[in-house]
Amino acid sequence: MIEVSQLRVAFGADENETIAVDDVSFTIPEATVYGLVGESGCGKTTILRCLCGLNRQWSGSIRIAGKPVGPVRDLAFYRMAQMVFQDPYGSLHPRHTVNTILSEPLLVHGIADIGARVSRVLAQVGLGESFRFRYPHQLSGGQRQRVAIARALILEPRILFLDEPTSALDVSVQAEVLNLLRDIQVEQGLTCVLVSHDLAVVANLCNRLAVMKQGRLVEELGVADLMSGRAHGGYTQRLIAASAGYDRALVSLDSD
Amino acid sequence: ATPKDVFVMASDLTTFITFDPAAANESFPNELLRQMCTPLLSLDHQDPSKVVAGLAETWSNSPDGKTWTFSIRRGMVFASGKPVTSSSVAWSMRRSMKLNLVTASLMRDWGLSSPDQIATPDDHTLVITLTKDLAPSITPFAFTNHRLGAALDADTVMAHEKDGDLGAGWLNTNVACYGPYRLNTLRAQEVVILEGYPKFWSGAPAMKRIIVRHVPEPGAQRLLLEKNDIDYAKSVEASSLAAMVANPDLRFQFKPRLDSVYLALNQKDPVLTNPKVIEAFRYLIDYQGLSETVQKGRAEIRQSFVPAGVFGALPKGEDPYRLDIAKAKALLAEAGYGDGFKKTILTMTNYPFPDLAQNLQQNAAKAGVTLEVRTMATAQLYTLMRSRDFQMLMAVYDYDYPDANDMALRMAYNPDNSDAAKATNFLAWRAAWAPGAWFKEQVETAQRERDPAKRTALYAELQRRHMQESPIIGIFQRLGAMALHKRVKRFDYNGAEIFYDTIQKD
Amino acid sequence: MTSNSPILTVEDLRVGFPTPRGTVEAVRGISFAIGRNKVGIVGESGSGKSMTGRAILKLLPGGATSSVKSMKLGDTDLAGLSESEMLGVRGKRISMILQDPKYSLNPVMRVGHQIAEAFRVHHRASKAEAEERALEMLAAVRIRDPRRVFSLYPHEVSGGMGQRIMIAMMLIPEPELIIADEPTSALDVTVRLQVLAILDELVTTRGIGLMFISHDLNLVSTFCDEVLIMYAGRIVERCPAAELHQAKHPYTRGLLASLPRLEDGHKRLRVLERDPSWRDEPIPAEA
Amino acid sequence: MPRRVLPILRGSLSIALTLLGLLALTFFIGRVLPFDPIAAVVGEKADASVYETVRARLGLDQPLYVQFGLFLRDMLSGNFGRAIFTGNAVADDLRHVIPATVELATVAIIIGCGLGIPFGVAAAVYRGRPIDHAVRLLSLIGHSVPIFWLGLMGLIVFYAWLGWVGGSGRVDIFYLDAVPRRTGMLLVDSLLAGDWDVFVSALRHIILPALLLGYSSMAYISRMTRSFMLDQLGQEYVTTARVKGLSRRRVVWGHAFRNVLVQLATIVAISYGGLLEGAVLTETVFAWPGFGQYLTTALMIGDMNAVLACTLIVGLVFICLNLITDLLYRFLDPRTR
Amino acid sequence: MTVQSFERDASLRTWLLAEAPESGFQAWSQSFYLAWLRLAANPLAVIGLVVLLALGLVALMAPWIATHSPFDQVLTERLQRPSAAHWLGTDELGRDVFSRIVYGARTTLYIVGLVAVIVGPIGLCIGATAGYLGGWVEALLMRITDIFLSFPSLILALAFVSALGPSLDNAIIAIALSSWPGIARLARAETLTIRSSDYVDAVRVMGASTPRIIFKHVMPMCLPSVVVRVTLSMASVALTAAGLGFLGLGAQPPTPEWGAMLSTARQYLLEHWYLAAMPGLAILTVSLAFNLFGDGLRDMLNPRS
Ligand SMILES: Nc1ncnc2c1ncn2[C@@H]1O[C@H](COP(=O)(O)OP(=O)(O)OP(=O)(O)O)[C@@H](O)[C@H]1O
Ligand SMILES: Nc1ncnc2c1ncn2[C@@H]1O[C@H](COP(=O)(O)OP(=O)(O)OP(=O)(O)O)[C@@H](O)[C@H]1O
Ligand SMILES: [Mg+2]
Ligand SMILES: [Mg+2]
Repeated sequence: MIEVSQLRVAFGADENETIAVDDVSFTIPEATVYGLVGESGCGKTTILRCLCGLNRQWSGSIRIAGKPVGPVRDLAFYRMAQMVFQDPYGSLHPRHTVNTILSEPLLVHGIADIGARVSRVLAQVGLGESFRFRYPHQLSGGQRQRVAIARALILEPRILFLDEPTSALDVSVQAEVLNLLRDIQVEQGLTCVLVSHDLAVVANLCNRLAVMKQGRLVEELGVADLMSGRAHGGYTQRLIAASAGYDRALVSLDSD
Repeated sequence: ATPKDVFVMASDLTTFITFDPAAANESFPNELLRQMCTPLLSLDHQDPSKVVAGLAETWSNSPDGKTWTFSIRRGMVFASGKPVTSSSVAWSMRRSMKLNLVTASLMRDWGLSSPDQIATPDDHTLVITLTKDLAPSITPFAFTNHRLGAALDADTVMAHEKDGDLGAGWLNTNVACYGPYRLNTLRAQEVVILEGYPKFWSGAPAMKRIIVRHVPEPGAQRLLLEKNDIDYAKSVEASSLAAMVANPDLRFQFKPRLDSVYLALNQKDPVLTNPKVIEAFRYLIDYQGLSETVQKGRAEIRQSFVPAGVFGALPKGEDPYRLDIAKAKALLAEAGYGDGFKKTILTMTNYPFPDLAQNLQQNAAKAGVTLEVRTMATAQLYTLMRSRDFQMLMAVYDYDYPDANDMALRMAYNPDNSDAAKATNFLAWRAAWAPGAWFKEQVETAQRERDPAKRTALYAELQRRHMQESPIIGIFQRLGAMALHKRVKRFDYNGAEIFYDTIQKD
Repeated sequence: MTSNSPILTVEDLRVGFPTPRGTVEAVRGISFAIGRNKVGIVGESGSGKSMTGRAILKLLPGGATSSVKSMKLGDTDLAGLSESEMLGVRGKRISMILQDPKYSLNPVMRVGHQIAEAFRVHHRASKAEAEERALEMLAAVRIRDPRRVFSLYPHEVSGGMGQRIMIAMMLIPEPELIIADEPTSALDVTVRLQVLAILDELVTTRGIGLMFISHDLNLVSTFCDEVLIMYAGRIVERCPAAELHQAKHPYTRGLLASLPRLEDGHKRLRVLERDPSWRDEPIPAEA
Repeated sequence: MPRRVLPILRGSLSIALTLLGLLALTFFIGRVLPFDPIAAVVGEKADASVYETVRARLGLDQPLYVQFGLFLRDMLSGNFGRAIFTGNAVADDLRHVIPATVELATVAIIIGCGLGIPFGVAAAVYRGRPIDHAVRLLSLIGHSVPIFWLGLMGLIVFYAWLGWVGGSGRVDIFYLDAVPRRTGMLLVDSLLAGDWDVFVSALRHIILPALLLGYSSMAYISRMTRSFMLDQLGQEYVTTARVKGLSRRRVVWGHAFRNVLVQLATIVAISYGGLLEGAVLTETVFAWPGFGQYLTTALMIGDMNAVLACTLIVGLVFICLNLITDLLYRFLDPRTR
Repeated sequence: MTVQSFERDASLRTWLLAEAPESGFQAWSQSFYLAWLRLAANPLAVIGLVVLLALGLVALMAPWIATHSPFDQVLTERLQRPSAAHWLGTDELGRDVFSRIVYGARTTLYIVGLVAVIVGPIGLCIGATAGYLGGWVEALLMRITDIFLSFPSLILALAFVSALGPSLDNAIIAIALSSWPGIARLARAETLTIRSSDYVDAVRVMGASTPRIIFKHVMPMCLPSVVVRVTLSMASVALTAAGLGFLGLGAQPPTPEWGAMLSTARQYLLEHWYLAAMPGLAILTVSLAFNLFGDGLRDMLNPRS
């Protein structure tokens, strides 16, 4: 469904050029969830933004649904692929009601039958009609993220890009959202790319994952390997260890 | 308080275009220039209709009144040390002709347009031949104008010549004349200082210095005057007049001025050419009311065009029109405008024009005529006048010399009314009014007439008919009010000119 | 070490925010004590953790109202102290580490000066002396080249280093108690552990009390000695950290259950069902 | 090397473009003005022939683009031409009016900052308290009062009644030209000459207009300071500073205020720039021979040489202030170094 | 007051404060109501609002409030001090000053309102477009803004008025033309922060066109601060209008306009101070009211702590 090869992204020019993504290639089969993990600033979000057309400065090749895509995408592309952002507080327009937010994609794509579709998608993400005319600030974080997911789903896409969809949420809410994503993905056979720095979250949703470090893809492994801790790279091992919690004995103090 | 031998005044010095006698045309710079450039002849300090000696000690004319001979006073020297001679005057006149600026236009009015008309048989004799046939009582006024009849120090001026400008650039901010004062400092927007010339022929001026401070705001001028930080405030607000007159520290001098406040109806406008409409407007002005309120102490009614105190003026009180709305209405109805019409009236932003125009507007409204008032800066108004691009306008005209001939030429004379003629110096042309053969004949006859009594009669007839027919409606003659500190004992003003050389002060 | 005599005892602390929809009670009558150990406070977002920490220092945001029956720091009752008296408590006796070093350091001041300033407010010391102490402190938080780091500006240091600087700044006046409000949640997983280790070491060796606010149950259970669980402005349960996984309160259990685990794979997560009675049920007695 | 040169080049190009645009706009404005410079020169009485003579002399008979071209050429060679309404070279006029305005503006901005900054800070720190409202009211009045009205009232009270200050103008008339002209700013020149009397006289004259202008810039500065300070006081590092046990004064001035300096510099530069453009009405009321009056008069009679030169100056001032604030940014904010 | 009406009030309040609004209208009213509550907590802002409302009312009801016609001249009764017959005295043509001030409210509000209506959209469009598009479009638009900004606003307005001919409408256009740059800069600064926000990215991912993003998503976010800025600059608009009137380029006589009245009264200042004081006070009050209200709006729209 998605094929990326030799993707390279650089920001800035001349001496302060930073290479955010360097020679990254991977393939994602249809109806699977692919995870991207790594530390802050390693380029996860950048890859996602390239995939969905928000970032237009890249080189390499991207094929989606079998067709190569360039930096600028057409409307049809956006009907096929949608994105959910990391911060539900920032990704909803603060002055639009839920209804307006959800109608907007339909208006853009000239799809009729707005009222019914909005109701349907609200039900789908587990929000009742009572939320329809609220402003984002009247919603909790989890509810906001549901609205964001609903906005992505209302165009009935086949691909969903998820940028840390739960990292701004409490554990209890995170569970709800993860379950919801899981259900929808299975139900609609969506292809998803999930970016997260929480290995447990990745393990919960993904079929395969890639570990990134400083713009490079250092390891690609299946979820079973992750669960059983069968990672090859030392870096991946360290990530796995760190996610287990604090252990004084494991930490070396001297660095920096 | 100001020193005893220094005279300090406040005025608006924002624009100060030039001190060049060939080009100077603004009123205040001209007033200053007059103190530094004594003309051939001078107006009497008290009575503007009397001509007395200036650079010329004596003068005489040929029997036909066209050739004038002046004998120039001896012993006068310029600041450079060079003597003042007849050729200094001649040079300065020829220079003006060559530059063809305002003064050249003025000279043409007198029939003086060619250098050959000026001759200098010797250093102290100047002979000028005019082409116009004028009564000998009028002509001397030409030489009382300091721009026309002054002497320039040719060598000094030519030493500063640049690109063939005959020293015009230098003379913008310098003076090279002979007079009771000399220019010490000139800084536009700040100060002008004149230095007394002790060896002036009629004696050293009592004031060693004249300092003019730039104070654009009349209110501020008044405050300075009341504190005696100045001796003379150039701008007096109408509203302050009463209170200032009542102030025992201040002293006022009033003199009728040489001007006319008028309403002009453009004769290119078909409605306004109707004689009944013109007459109706004469009845729509509240002469009485305005002169007693808005213009109190600042102007007197004068519906004829020659100001009071000038040769040829009608006696005081011969002002036939007064506000009569019913009559105006009737006239409009007769003219076929019973339902009224709509016109725009232009006027200046400064006192008292907005008030006068608004008053007219109200009266006109009562007679069914809608007037839209447009106030604008004076420069803008001139531009529109020049292009005759207006319907009605209300303004004031300053005359040049105190003889009815000047007024008659401006107000009742327009030999060529075509657009191409561009006779912008005739008010009749500006109003697009072609007065007709009778007026032309009358003006030209009066100009030639040597018998004063007959001349007076001719002008009286001219003015009376003008008041009936002309679309230029006379309203007021302004009063000059000089606000002085009481320490100023003498400050001569004859209505036409102000004289600094005789200022006396405690 | 007199680890069981509490440094701070708080009794019936309340914090409220008046709003058009009535007063929002952020903290509703909580009582606890902190000794010379690491006390973790966990709870979901908005449960009042930060407000508790700030109320102790009397640094509540404008508009907040608070009341407390007693708040004893040693012999002093903080409840009765005026603003100027609090100046002697803040930093000197209690200090606080904030979440994000990127925002909590003054961007236009060199970090060394910020540390030295913290020392000089509470100790009569010359500038040079204070700087000397600051350098020592930087070394104590395991910064390798203290002299160089001393003269850096906050934007020139990494997140992990920034948080160590923050720790140095807060420890330099030698307080008795440190409140750490999510001190590591802005940091990367691997860096996070290093910072925690430094904090752990300094607190333990100097015998300082630590109030550790976090929403990461995993972390708190492994890092702290004791855990308080907050829900809707109240403490619903308290237990030794090691026993957190045997917690009794359904809220705590729910939180634990909803945590995804690496080894569980695609298992459906349990979702916490909130019981309205938790808001007002009696608070368990001091442990 | 070219990498470093490129941004500088781009910067200068944009400055040049701004200036060119500025000049073109002024030129256009000058052309559409109904004020006729010829009318101003020849007056009401001149006949048509004189009018045409002057028109040709001023070069107004040439096509517009030629006039603009000539003008640009002159500007680039530093020749601003002659001002019609003063008869002087524009450059000479500017040498007189600019120092006068700079002097007034500088004293005014010092007053404006001296009052505005502490007031703004106090209003932010005590937000919603009486002092906040008082400052707000005071500064809003400064923002709303017609300045010529306030000016005349000031003259009546402090000059006419109380006699505390000098009247119109820059100095008592008898001190005019009493000290040699070095900078053109009387306060400075009199100090340089060591002439105390002139200094006092100049001070007495400048104080009222400067207070007036200072008051209105105080209004702006204090309001902006308040808003910047509120932003900063809500920042986490302020909490950190308070946690350290710093007194309110140290927190406010030592920490928060240092962070608003950068923004404040911009604001102060903007208001200073505004003052340098000249306050026409104040200058009129106080007979201050400054830039604003000069420019306005020039505009009113359509004196294009003067207007264009003034515009260029204003543009340059604007650009310079931009540059200076940029430099200040670099100096005050380590993040931009 | 009956119990019923009290209950109705109470239910309206509940409706306005309900957690789950049932319609777009209710949601909109709610946000409005909450904003109003925040504004109401600021007494000065409320005073400003009340004054502005009162002013609007005065303008609307001018014929009923005025005691005389604002145009009737009675030359014999000129320059009278305030009295029972003429509450605020009479002017230089014997017109009733009180009535002229009352009618002047119409002119002043007209000027101020129209300027706001012109300036806001122009500034907003230019600023938001420049900010959102960036690149050479931004460079060009911001250069133009700079050029206009570096012109003294009174002079720019003066030039425009004289070009278009002196009339009230032209004065308004001129003032508007000279005051949009400030708004544009503000809108651009605001847009720069909005441009990179997630919700703008979100609409881009929907495939929304650039104009749609600018108009529907970016502009509404800039609107509050632009509104505040416009409200605040209303005071200076009234003063610039007065300045133009002062130069004879504003409202033409005999239209009652405060600025023009003030400038005429200027020459009577020393003798008849109340003549200048009245319109001066009126201008002061209005601009103060605008400023207080604008200040309140600013605080209301970005609640900082
Ligand atoms: N618009 C941009 N301009 C310049 N540099 C950028 C830009 N966006 C991202 N970067 C840089 O690219 C690198 C990768 O950023 P990216 O946002 O993809 O990281 P990430 O893996 O998503 O990190 P995080 O977990 O913090 O979200 C970082 O070093 C970042 O500084
Ligand atoms: N300035 C404020 N005005 C009104 N209510 C506030 C304000 N600040 C905090 N609150 C409320 O106080 C409650 C407690 O907030 P607090 O910051 O203590 O939560 P927390 O437990 O620290 O959450 P988090 O984990 O998200 O930091 C919340 O419900 C919040 O809505
Ligand atoms: Mg990211
Ligand atoms: Mg918190």
